[in-house]
Amino acid sequence: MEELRKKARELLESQAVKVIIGYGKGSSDQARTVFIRKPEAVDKLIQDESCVQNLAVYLLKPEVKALGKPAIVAKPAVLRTILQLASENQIKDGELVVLGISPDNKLIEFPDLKAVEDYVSGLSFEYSDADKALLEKLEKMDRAERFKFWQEQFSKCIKCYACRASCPLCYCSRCVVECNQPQWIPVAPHQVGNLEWHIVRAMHLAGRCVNCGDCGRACPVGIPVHLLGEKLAEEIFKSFGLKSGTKVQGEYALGSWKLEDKEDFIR
Amino acid sequence: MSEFEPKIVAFVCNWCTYAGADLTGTSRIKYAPNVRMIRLPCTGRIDFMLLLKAFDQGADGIIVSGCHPNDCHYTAGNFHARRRWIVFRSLLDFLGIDTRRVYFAWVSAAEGAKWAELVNLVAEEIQKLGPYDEYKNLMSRGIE
Amino acid sequence: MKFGYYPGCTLLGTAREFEESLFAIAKRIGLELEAIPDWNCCGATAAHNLSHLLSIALPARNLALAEKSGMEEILVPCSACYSRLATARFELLENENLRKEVSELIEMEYQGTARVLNIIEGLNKVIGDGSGVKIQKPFEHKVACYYGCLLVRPPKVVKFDRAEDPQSMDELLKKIGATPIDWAFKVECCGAGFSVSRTDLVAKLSGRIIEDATKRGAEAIIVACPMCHSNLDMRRGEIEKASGKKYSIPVLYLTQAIGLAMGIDEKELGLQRHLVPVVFPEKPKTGEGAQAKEKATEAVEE
Amino acid sequence: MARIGVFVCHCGENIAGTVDIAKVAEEAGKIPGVVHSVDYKYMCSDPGQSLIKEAIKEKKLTGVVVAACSPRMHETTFRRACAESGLNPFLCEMANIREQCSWVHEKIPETTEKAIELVRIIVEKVKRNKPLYPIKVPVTKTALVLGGGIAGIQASLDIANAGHKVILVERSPSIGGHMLQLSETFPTLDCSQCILTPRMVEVAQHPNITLYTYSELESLEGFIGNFKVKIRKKARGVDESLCTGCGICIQKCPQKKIPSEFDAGLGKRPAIYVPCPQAVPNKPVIDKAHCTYYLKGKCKICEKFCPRGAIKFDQQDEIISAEVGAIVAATGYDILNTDFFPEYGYGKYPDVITGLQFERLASASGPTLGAIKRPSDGKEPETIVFIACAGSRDPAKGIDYCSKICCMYTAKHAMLYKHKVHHGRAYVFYMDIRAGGKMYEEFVRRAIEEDGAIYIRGRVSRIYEEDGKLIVKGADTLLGGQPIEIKADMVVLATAMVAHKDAEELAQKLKVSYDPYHFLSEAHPKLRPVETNTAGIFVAGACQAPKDIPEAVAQASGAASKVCALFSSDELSREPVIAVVNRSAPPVFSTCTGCFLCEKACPYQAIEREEIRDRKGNLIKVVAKVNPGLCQGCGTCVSLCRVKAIDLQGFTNEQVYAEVLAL
Repeated sequence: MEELRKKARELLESQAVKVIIGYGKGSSDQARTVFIRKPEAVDKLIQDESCVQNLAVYLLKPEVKALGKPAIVAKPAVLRTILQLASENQIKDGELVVLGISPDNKLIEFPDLKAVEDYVSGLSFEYSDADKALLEKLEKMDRAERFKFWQEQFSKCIKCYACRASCPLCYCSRCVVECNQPQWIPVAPHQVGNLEWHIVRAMHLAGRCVNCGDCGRACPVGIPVHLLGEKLAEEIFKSFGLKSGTKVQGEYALGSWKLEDKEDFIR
Repeated sequence: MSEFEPKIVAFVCNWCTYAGADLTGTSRIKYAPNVRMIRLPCTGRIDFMLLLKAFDQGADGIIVSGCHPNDCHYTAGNFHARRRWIVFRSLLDFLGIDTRRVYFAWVSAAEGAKWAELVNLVAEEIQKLGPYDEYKNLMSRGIE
Repeated sequence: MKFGYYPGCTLLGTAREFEESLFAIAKRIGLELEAIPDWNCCGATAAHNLSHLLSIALPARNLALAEKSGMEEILVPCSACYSRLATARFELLENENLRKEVSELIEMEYQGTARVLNIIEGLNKVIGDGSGVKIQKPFEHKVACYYGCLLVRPPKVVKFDRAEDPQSMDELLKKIGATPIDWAFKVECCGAGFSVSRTDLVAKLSGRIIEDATKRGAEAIIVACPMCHSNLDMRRGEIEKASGKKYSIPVLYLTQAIGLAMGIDEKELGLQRHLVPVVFPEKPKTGEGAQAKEKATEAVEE
Repeated sequence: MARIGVFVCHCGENIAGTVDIAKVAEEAGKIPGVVHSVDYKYMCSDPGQSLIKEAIKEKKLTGVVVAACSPRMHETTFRRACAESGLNPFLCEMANIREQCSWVHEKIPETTEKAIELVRIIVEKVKRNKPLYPIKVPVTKTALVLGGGIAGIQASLDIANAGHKVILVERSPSIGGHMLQLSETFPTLDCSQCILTPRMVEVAQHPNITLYTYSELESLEGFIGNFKVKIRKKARGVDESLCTGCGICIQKCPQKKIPSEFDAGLGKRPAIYVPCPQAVPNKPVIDKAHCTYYLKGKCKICEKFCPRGAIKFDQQDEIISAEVGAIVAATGYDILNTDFFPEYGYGKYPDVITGLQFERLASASGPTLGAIKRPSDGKEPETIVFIACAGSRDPAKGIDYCSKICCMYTAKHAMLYKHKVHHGRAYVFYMDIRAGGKMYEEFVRRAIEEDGAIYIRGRVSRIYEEDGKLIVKGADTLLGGQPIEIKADMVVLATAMVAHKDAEELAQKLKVSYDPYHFLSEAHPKLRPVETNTAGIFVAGACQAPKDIPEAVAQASGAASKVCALFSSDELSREPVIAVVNRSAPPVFSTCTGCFLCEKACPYQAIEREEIRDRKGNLIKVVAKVNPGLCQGCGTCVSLCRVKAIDLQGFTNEQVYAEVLAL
């Protein structure tokens, strides 16, 4: 933590960056996001288990961009998000400083995004035990049970779009739900609309989602939406050998193909 | 319901399957009249949302069909589509949506007979599965 | 290293020395061989002329048994067995319907994880890089490497070496000190298909192989196939009768040649079982002590 | 508000026989937005079309739906009729109630119901159709021809003679290609060089042709009518503008033992050389891999003797940029790698040679001045064995195809040999004789019957040397599969024709597709044999598939006429069914987020990046832009775009969505 604060102070003092996006103490047991712009304020930065949010969500916000070049405190999931955003042309080398935080809370500095890529390639990413258990439980169910499970979950959805707001990869200037010519998705929290919203979100994130889990955490009614991303990431790795957020120039699973892609389901 | 007549929607590419279905016609091969075709230039153009919308409209079964691998008029549209379908099917299945009702097929411009067989097969299978009430009921349930 | 092992009938019969010499070198190079439990006939010679299904099902049962006992690589020294097992594996993996049909017949599933190695492939895996084998008496002879027809063909099935001009045995023999000759009969037919019905043809075809090897100065013919061996060795009398010439060139299994180079006793290698005595022509004494002495010892032992 | 007219066709009994036409027209009339709905016996007939044209005017229709046969049948007909009446043709669509309804179902109420629904679907689409206009693309009337063999020469001359500029790029130091290496040509036995060299000179002197030899295509950008190419002109070491081609340097070069490519390795050449005396241009190049100066840093004898001071050791590769409107790829072929058949001992036995080497032996300009002599000892061979299909038609080894020319040139070789060595024996092993072509079969018969070539139907299994002879072991499958052995003095392999080793790289540069053998693919195997699937790029000659001289020339002329047709107007007109990226008012400019995931997915590389800047020139955002010249309208990008910023004209999201909602 001291290491991080020291580095943050250096960066701000030397004017290398204008703002540090990091974690500060929150009112609950979860840390909140802080935007540190003055060297003397770096002591507000904390780094511990309470820091879970994917801070990369702020990188593309115009309000944050207006502050100037940022440095971002980046735990592994954030590193993957940064790589994914880079491969989607949203951030470029030199536009930000990445203050990596290793799984054991050590500060890692990266000269460039390639270095992030190299570091990420050595990490293993596992779903949480709870997620694994739930995924397994769902896969064991028969189809109708699964349908029932998700319908019960989605019936709680109030279309607040917190899942979208928390997602660093939901950066579309106009989300598809806001398209009304045609109106792809019914806007009211209607059963079909809710289902379609979650399908669309999952498909739009398929091959891009880095499984940070923030959408699930953000949901005020507790729908485990992040499981959809986890399921599809598994499918994409199994079928195409691709993993999002691991390369600066990553291959988009749905924007590429191989002759030998499976087609056992096609007549 | 005495005799259930399934509603089948087919999304097909212009160059292979649509032409193949035309050939079915010129060959006068008969098939079940339950199918409605939507013509698109290429399977690559078939947005997964269209399939959901078809279910919204009360479809009991869906056919998605285009050119065989390497036959695509646009060289690779069908390969992109194939990937999209792999992922989409996986998602639908995970959500418990009945993927037995979504048929994917390659039907070339020369396979008029295959098109008729496909439609008949789908009509027959969906007949067995019955109407897709599970999904239709969602439509009638508004805000709870 | 450990391989599954499929002996086949020949290695327990007419080609007993092939197995003996294989075992002799295996235990010295740290190669463990575990026979497939309850193995059966590979179906060579007869089955594929009678029933295609049977010709696949017989070897398939062996493959499935091997897979069941966790073997990933099966060493099949006999070329005919190797050909049958490799062909069955190839066809089963290519043809899903056949796989189903066969698995019903043999009441076992074959997934394709168990792979088949011929004798050269197998030995290459263990001693191919030259390590792991201690050369006591370099096999310093001009040799004609004779691959026969089944080891390298058909290329799309065996995917091993160059079908028309294989080199792998030559390379292996160089490692034990031998000098392989360049000759044109490496994969010519020895007449094995006629070994019972038309021995006159065998004499003619095998005779040409022996003639060319001799003419090009080979001191031994090295084989990897029991059928080739029996034709070139056992039929020597008929060959000589047909051509009117005498040939003293011995025919060795490559495992025997390696065994000799490792200094293993001839008896252990089964050399005494050959009809053509394993005698090499006396080399002009070059004054290189070791080589001359080695030749001398050999001469005495004969 | 939409004013749609629906026109239902009986097609005689074809539709009316199973569908209740009156009911379809009646129900169609009830669809909101439909202001006019009629039926007629034959809509495609003149009176039928007039019905539509009149209704457009009288009812002020904003859209037309013709419920009849397949749009693949008559869409053009009805769209033209609409256009004649002043309605934008893209506001007309067809409902396919014949091929996909009346012809495939029984006469039951469901069939009529289906027809009505099909009409409803299309009406809902047409309500959302927008007028579209063909896309105009300007054309640069210069052609780039890649490859200076006979195909490239022919294409260049044809285009140049039609009055257009041509840039001809040849990789080797001279144009002429493989044809220049040949001795005589079948089936007329006229001398190859005699007929080719005048064409080569014509190319060199043609005012419309710019020739770059010893040059290669470096890169290609752009699209039909508007390609930008870069050509790498490799350093010759000789200033072409100074060199007169006197050849003193060639005589003086001390390095003389380099196997000549032109003589297929049978002759030798110096390090500074022209491939052959007839070379065009007749300007030498320095082979840097063998030149003593480049290797050891001293020599420069050629420089000393050059009367014009044309030798330039420090010459650098030059990159030439050009704009062209069309490209003809005529890069030719290679012959199969010789280690393909070790059983024939090629490379091991000097007297086992390829067909191309035999051409050089038989050629009056070749290393033996046309005398048939064995490479090993220069003796005249008494017996030659020719092996047809050496590599070709051998699926086990990976060349499935027939090289097409070998049957003919093998007959020619046997004939030439017999003409020169009357007492010699020429054996030809063959699988089949494929002599389809004008005077071809007669030619082969002549080789057999008049010149006495001995044809043996069977394969050769092995060749080996014994007592100074090549023992050729084969089988005669016509005589009961008898094994056959011939003691030959020389063996000639009719080696398979294969694609150039860098054909794949070229195809990728040109963005044209290629087959598993790396031959460039034509757009349609029958109906579009000279086009590629990239508009504006054509193929000619053996780079597309093995072919002989007349075929290569015919295809080259075909490609040239396609190029001339393209150059016949100043602008190209294309169907406007293409994707577009939306643009909107500031501050959004476009809903495109600039993720460019569509960029790689596009099969045509049609997605470009556009920088949006404010008035001061500051970059606001980078968004996608579809190049209308490249886009073919598959719509893959549309399904991929999460923001729906890209849409496909003619099949827009709104249109397709409405179709589904009409179900």
